[in-house]
Amino acid sequence: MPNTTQERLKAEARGLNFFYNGGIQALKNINMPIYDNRVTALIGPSGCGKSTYLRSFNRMHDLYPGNRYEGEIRFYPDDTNLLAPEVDPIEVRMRVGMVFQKPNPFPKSIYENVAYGLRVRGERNRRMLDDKVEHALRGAALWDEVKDRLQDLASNLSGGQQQRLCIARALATDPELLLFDEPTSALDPIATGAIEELVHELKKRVTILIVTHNMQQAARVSDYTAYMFLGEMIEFGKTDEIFIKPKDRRTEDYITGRMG
Amino acid sequence: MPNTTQERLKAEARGLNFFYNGGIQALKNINMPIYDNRVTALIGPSGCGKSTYLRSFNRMHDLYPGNRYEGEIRFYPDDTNLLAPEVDPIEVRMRVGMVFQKPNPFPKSIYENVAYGLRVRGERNRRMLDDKVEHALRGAALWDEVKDRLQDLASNLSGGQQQRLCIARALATDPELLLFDEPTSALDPIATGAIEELVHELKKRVTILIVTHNMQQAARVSDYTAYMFLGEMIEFGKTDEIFIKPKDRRTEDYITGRMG
Amino acid sequence: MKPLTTEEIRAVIARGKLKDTLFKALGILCLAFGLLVIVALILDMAIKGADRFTLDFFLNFASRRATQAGILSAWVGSLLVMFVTALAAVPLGVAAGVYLEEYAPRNWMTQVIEINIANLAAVPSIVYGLLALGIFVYQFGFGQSILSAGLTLALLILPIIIVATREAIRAIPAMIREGSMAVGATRWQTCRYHIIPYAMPGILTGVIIGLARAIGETAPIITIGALTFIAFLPPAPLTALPDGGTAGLFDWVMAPFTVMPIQIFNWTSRPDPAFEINAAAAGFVLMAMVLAMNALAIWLRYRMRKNIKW
Amino acid sequence: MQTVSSTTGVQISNTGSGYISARLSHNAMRHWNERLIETVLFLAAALSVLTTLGIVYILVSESIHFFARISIVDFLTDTQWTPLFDDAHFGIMVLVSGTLVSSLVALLVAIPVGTTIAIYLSEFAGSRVREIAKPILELLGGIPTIVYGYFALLVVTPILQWALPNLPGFSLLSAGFVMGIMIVPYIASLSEDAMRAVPMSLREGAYAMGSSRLYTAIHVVIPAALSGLAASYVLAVSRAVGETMILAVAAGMQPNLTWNPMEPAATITSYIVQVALGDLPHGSIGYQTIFAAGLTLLLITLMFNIVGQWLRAKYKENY
Amino acid sequence: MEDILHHQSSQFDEELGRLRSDVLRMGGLVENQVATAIEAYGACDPRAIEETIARDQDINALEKQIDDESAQLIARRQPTAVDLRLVFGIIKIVTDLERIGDEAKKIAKGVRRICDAGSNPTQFAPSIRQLAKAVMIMTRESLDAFARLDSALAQKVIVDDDGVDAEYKEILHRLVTDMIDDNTTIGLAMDIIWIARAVERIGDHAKNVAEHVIFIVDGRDVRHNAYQID
Amino acid sequence: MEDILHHQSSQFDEELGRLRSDVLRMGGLVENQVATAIEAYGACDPRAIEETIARDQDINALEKQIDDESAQLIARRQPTAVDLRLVFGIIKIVTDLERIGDEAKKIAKGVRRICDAGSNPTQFAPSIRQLAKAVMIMTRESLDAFARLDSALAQKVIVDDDGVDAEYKEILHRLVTDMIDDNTTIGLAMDIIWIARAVERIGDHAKNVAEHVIFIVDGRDVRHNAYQID
Amino acid sequence: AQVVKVDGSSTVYPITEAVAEDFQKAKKNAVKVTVGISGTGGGFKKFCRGEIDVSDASRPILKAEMEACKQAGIQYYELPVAFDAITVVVNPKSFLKDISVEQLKAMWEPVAQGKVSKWNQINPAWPDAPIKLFGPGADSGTFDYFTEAVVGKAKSSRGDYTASEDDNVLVQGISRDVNAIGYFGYAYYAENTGKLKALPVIEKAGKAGVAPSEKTVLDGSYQPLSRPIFIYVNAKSYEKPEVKEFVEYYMKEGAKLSKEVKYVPLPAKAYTVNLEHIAKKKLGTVFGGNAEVGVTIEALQKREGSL
Ligand SMILES: Nc1ncnc2c1ncn2[C@@H]1O[C@H](COP(=O)(O)OP(=O)(O)OP(=O)(O)O)[C@@H](O)[C@H]1O
Ligand SMILES: Nc1ncnc2c1ncn2[C@@H]1O[C@H](COP(=O)(O)OP(=O)(O)OP(=O)(O)O)[C@@H](O)[C@H]1O
Ligand SMILES: [Mg+2]
Ligand SMILES: [Mg+2]
Ligand SMILES: O=P([O-])([O-])[O-]
Repeated sequence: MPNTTQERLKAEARGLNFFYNGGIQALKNINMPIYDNRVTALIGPSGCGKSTYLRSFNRMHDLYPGNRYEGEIRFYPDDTNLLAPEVDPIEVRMRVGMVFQKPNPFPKSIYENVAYGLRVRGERNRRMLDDKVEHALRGAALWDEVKDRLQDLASNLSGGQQQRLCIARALATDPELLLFDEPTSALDPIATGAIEELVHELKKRVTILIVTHNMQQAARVSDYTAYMFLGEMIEFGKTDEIFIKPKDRRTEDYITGRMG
Repeated sequence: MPNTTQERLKAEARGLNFFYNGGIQALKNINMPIYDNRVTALIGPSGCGKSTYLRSFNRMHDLYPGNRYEGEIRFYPDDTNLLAPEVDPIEVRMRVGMVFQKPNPFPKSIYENVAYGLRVRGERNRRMLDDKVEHALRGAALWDEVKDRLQDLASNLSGGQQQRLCIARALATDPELLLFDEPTSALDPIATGAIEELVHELKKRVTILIVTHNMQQAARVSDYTAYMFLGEMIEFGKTDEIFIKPKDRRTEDYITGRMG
Repeated sequence: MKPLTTEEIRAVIARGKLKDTLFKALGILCLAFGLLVIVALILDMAIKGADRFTLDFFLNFASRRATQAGILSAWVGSLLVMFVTALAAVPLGVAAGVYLEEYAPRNWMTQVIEINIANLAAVPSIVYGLLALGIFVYQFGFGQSILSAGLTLALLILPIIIVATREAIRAIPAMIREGSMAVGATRWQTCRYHIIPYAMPGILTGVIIGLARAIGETAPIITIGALTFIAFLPPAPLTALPDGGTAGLFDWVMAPFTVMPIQIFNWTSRPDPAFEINAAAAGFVLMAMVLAMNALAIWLRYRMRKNIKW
Repeated sequence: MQTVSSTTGVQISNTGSGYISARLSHNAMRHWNERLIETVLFLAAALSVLTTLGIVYILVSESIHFFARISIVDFLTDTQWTPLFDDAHFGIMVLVSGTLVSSLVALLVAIPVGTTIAIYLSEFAGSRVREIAKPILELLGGIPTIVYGYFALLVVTPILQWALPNLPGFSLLSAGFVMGIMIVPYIASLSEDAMRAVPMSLREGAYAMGSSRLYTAIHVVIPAALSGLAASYVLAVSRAVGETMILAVAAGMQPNLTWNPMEPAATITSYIVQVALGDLPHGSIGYQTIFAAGLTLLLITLMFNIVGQWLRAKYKENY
Repeated sequence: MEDILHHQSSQFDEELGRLRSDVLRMGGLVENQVATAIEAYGACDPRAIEETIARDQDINALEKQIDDESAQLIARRQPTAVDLRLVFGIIKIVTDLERIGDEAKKIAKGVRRICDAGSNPTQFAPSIRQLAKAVMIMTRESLDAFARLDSALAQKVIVDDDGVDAEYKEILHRLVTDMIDDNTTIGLAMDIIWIARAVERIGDHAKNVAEHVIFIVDGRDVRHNAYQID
Repeated sequence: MEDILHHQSSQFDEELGRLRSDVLRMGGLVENQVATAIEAYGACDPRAIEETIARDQDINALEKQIDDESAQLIARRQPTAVDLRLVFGIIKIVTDLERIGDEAKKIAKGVRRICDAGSNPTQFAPSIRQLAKAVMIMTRESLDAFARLDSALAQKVIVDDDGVDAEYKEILHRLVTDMIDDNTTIGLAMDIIWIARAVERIGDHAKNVAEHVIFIVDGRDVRHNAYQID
Repeated sequence: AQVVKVDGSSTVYPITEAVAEDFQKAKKNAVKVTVGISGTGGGFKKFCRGEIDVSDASRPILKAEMEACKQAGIQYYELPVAFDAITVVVNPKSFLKDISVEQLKAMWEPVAQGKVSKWNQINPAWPDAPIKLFGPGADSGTFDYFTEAVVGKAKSSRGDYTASEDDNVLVQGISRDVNAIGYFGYAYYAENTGKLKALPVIEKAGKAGVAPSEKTVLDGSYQPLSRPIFIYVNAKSYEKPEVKEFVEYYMKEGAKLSKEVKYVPLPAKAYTVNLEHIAKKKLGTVFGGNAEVGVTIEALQKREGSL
């Protein structure tokens, strides 16, 4: 079990506020550490701001006009503020990978899906690409299943395989932080089990922040859990404690299903 | 707890085989009772034929050409065979309601959604419609939330409300058997809880057959559970027993997550 | 409130089925009517023009003698003009569509542009001719050339291609876009690797409809100076010219020209009824050209669609 | 290693250092590229606006001369349109009425027929029929309009005259009717696309309630596809309003202020094409009328489009 | 804390409620059993003796039923946090309650032996009734603490047990001394000792119940923290 | 049955495995503790006595740890069927193991008192060592049954307990008789009686463990079915 | 390359096309000729901008166009090339045998609009049937000439008739309606004699009706509806040998070819006079910017031109 006193910080939200285009404040003064090589789960009722928070880490909100950040997300070891206007969002995204709710492979070959991030970075060397693609697919525990059909269309894979492919795609560029937004909500229990297992493996190499609607999933895969409600961070703590003995009454109400 | 010896049959599959257009046999010699005023859950890995089986009960497969049934689904108390060619599928559908995975309200007002089935049946009397709509909405535990905006578009409701609306729509025509195909997989935990609660309420009035990917949900809401695998019915039994002490090794493997 | 009896239900079902059947008959009737018209029109042209379907018809220039008149300069001109049109309209339309969907801020300006584009689709084509006369022919000095005509028609079908492109882009799930951006791609990389390729089938539909429209247009081209009698072809690239020089790679774009619909239009308005045969034959050829273009694009579209699903 | 003040005893990760500077060097170039491309794309989009501006400029600059001589009130209220005659009148309503009536006739043909075909193809026909019938039907949109003109004149008018003995040889009715046939594929094809795009789940929901095919189509599929249908209708209206040759050939070109489709009449477009290609000296008042007429048409279609946009926004369904 | 258990999902509530009330019912039976055992001890009432012994069956059956329900609840409801602690605590509490029942039965059997031998237990060690009273109070209070999820009351039970233990030691000492003094009563004394011992064990189990209540309410595992008796 | 516990989700496996091995570790400690207690009984070995007493701490700590892990596992993994029965069984087994530890400690303390009084426990009741041997075997076998999820072995343990109970009764009878015969040794005899009683209780707890193993393996709840001892 | 560019009237087009076709053949394609149709107005517009060498015109150049040419410094020769006999036609089944200019006027004059709608309003002896009028669009030279000749004032016509730029449409209309009457160029009648009946036109009361034909036009008896049609040649272009040759060829073959395409050729002499005028640099139009009717070719060719 991880021990807080030994944890290293990978990132930290400080006084983070976020406003959507219309002026709706979706995040309210969030302060939260993300520990290195740990899985941190975000739980909370629908609409509480989990996705909004997660997507702040790779500046996904910059894609749509009119959104506004306040506060900081400090990123270590270099201690930059991911949200600083002078920091290029594209650079942020190169350091922070993301896996989405529904597997979203590109309608291209398996190989091209994984190689995409590298190509975007201007990599053209075929040998290098081959190596990295294999490495990423192995990392996503998919290599054995697809090594003989790398040129097949990614959409012919099963849902669970597609989601692992998306993970491989994100892994291929060596992100330091990996964001998962409800990565298994579109999958059946067997595929879900495989992804959870993979998350457990991945944390040896990368820091993970995962949003899930499935409390049991949060309990299963994470080391730390944060409970959000109405845009606020209500409780952050070790998963072991949150699920047996949460400190905040609202957290308890939520995880026991008493909140409606 | 229900007691098998006292149960009345509502329906019964006998030697049911089903072939999809291409000739794929999706159901293999299914024999299974459906007890009156009970909730029966269908579980099994993705692609095992749960939906196919469920959709046989309201002849949904007749919508697509080339599908073929063999065997019978006897329906009580009148002891007709739902699959008999001379039985009109529309008539079957009028007796057997269905609620789908994703809430699919019609692009009409809340009122018109619920009244739909009645209008299909030629009901024109406004008073009668009003009564039945209210009754169905109450039955679906939605009345209080929508009674002041019956003319609003159904698509403005939240996901959970939409799903309850779909249940109300099905209830309005007093079906004898209600089919649910993964009715909560698109919903957040709070909405899911509400639907499960509703299913529990509904079984006082109607027989329910529910497909779910969520084993815990099956355990929670059902009186009987059937485990399907590769088109076959592997085990059917009381839910209490299936989840603590299944008889078949394959069932046990599946519900404990040992099958991959 | 008691449930309907089985008999009542059966009566309701029977009524519904009767209406289904009646509607089905009506639907078949309407469809048959549409198909009948198109088949009749095409057959009519084919039969009327049957006498002219000789090689000469395709290799002869226009003539005052109906039997000797051919469509050489017309079909070559149509093809070349379409080439220029496609070359101009497709990149421009796609670029505009991409800009509006992927780059432009969502505000009243976009709304205005949207209405503006829809409106352009309804501007009578002759008005485009008037516009092009002022701009391409005189302002830019392109003269009465294939280039001017191609660009004019490009402007004419631009709204169609833009609308088709935008609709096609809109059908691409946001998650594909976000998936690409999330690995650090720039907007343009996202467009180039994903948005444009995946929108291609829809864009092709727009191109099909647009070019089919453009290839049949008469009025705007006449306005900018397409000819009716022209007994020579534009200089093929790198061939010898009568005056001893060699034609440049792109000399043909500045050449005078005529197109199929002008030829047809002219023939239909000639006093001598013999030309009606020519007109019918040319109309049939034009249909064949549209169909060939369609078929190509339909095939391309089909092939591309197969590979794209989400 | 650096200690962060906010959380005591917490240390920061030291993996992955050195990424930054290498990556930053790419930034400047990337920015330049992106800017450049965005500008190019913007220019392409701006082209449509420029085109409109050009059209408006051309129309307005000539119309100004026109309206300098003809009062706008006369233009709108006069009931005769004889700008090229000795006794010149400039009542645009004459052309507007022809335009509206012919478009209306076309839509009255195209919308029911097109929508019926769309419903039939999408909800009743098998996939084989659909796949074959649709592209053939789409050919209707690719036939040169001059061919349609003669079709109206030589085939449709006599047939209509057989049913309506009073029908003159040239009429808005037969021109509009053929125009309707021409735009059937616009409606049938686009509406069918829109109906196909209605998720199967909605349809299954309706069938599961025991409804018949037609009932499902009318009460569920059409409302769900309404925005697509509206778009196809708007496009069809535009096409009808802007259509020229069919009317020039078959509608009689008679400047006749009438709302009766059984009469011959001129429309804005047929007038414009006639004058533009005629023997009239350029720069004369007669010639300038086509710009005033064109401007009027532009405003009419603008109105249609704004209404269409509004309707679409209003009926936007999210299923 | 009570209202925390009002669930959005009323069916879950119902099941949890059923479980809790079964536990309380079991507690009631056990309490009653202890009471009749003590009554028997005081009066040599054969009816009370037999009732005490017979009741053990019901308690055992309830133990099995509650365990079964708990397992069902875990399988069906995936309880977390307070619900999980509640179910977990109940699983433990039930064991202790059953054990209390066993001890009560032991008391009754001891009393029967004494009475059958023609003696009256009270005369030997009136102080045992004192002890039994204290233990009964502990039992009642531990169950109250569970019923009300009252961790303060549970705490009190835990503290009280120390007193019971001390008193028990004294009684035991006296009984052994008595035995040494008068070895004709050894058989009888042994029975009394077993009874005293059983009473003491009931106190221990009540304390265990209280500890589980504290876990349920506060999430603290306070077992083995205080010094232990042996 | 072993391979049934090989999970697709290897992390779940790991956690289940950890839980089981913790239980086995606790079982090992307990077994060992019983052994040293018996050893102490035989030899008045102060080291064995102290070790037995001291080890109880570890066992208590393990009990808490395993309970905590079980709760975590329920919260995290929603075990069902065999997994649920396993966790459920473990929760129950742990209580029994802890109680065995307590009894061993009681034995050690009794031995210490006897030895401190200058006597050697064995001389009084050599048969207790017999009994202790039998109980030790039961303990070991119940743990083996758990380790191998072997319900046949567990069944054997349950049957064995009847023999232990019978023997205990005999021993007890003899000791009481002895006491009556010689009331100078009453203090010592009482200690021996407590020891015998503790040994018997260990057998009972081993039997409980076996019953839980049967529940885990077969899903049958066999408690309170056989006749009960008191 | 050597290209002669011609554009303008659709009425003149068939003749120019025939000339161009034969000229190119005669020159073995050494000289290229292009002919467009953008209407007389459109043709003059291009002509006066100097974009084309020759403009086909179905009416004389008008004031505004003269002005435009002057501004651009374009000087030109006006060369009549053929006659178009505007033909009044009715349905072959029509009761009409001939028609007088008076009667035509009564039918077509502006005051008739909305009032004269029955044949018997023109002549009580005629049937009580509706008159169906067909004619070219008001933007055409034919229309101008007809109104001038019949009503007495150019562009003075009733508006409620069926107009078409495409004379074949008029042919169709008239051929299918017994009550129809209309007018258009002779060629369309000549090619459709089966479907139409050309009415002899009575110029003045008392005169006999004259049917349109090459003879009646040439001898000047088909009055007042025969009109000359022209080409205008840019004087500067004429200095280019290919244009010169083309024009000369036009004048040489004009008579034969206009006849071939069913127009009425000018008297043979007129073509040589045209060439003489050019040789004498007789620039400009002889109409002074106004349309006229009933002028003979001889008279025209005697006039002085003006620019
Ligand atoms: N694009 C947007 N514009 C305006 N408001 C938005 C937008 N997206 C989300 N919101 C609002 O911001 C709040 C937080 O939304 P967010 O998607 O982060 O919730 P979430 O916790 O991820 O919910 P879910 O579990 O349903 O995914 C909600 O109130 C939502 O309505
Ligand atoms: N329309 C179809 N045509 C052919 N085969 C089909 C069709 N629909 C389903 N199948 C096949 O039939 C089998 C059963 O499918 P079904 O949808 O009933 O599975 P399911 O148990 O409901 O799975 P899931 O949990 O993923 O919904 C699968 O192998 C599937 O591939
Ligand atoms: Mg979200
Ligand atoms: Mg399914
Ligand atoms: O109940 P005990 O066996 O621990 O005395």
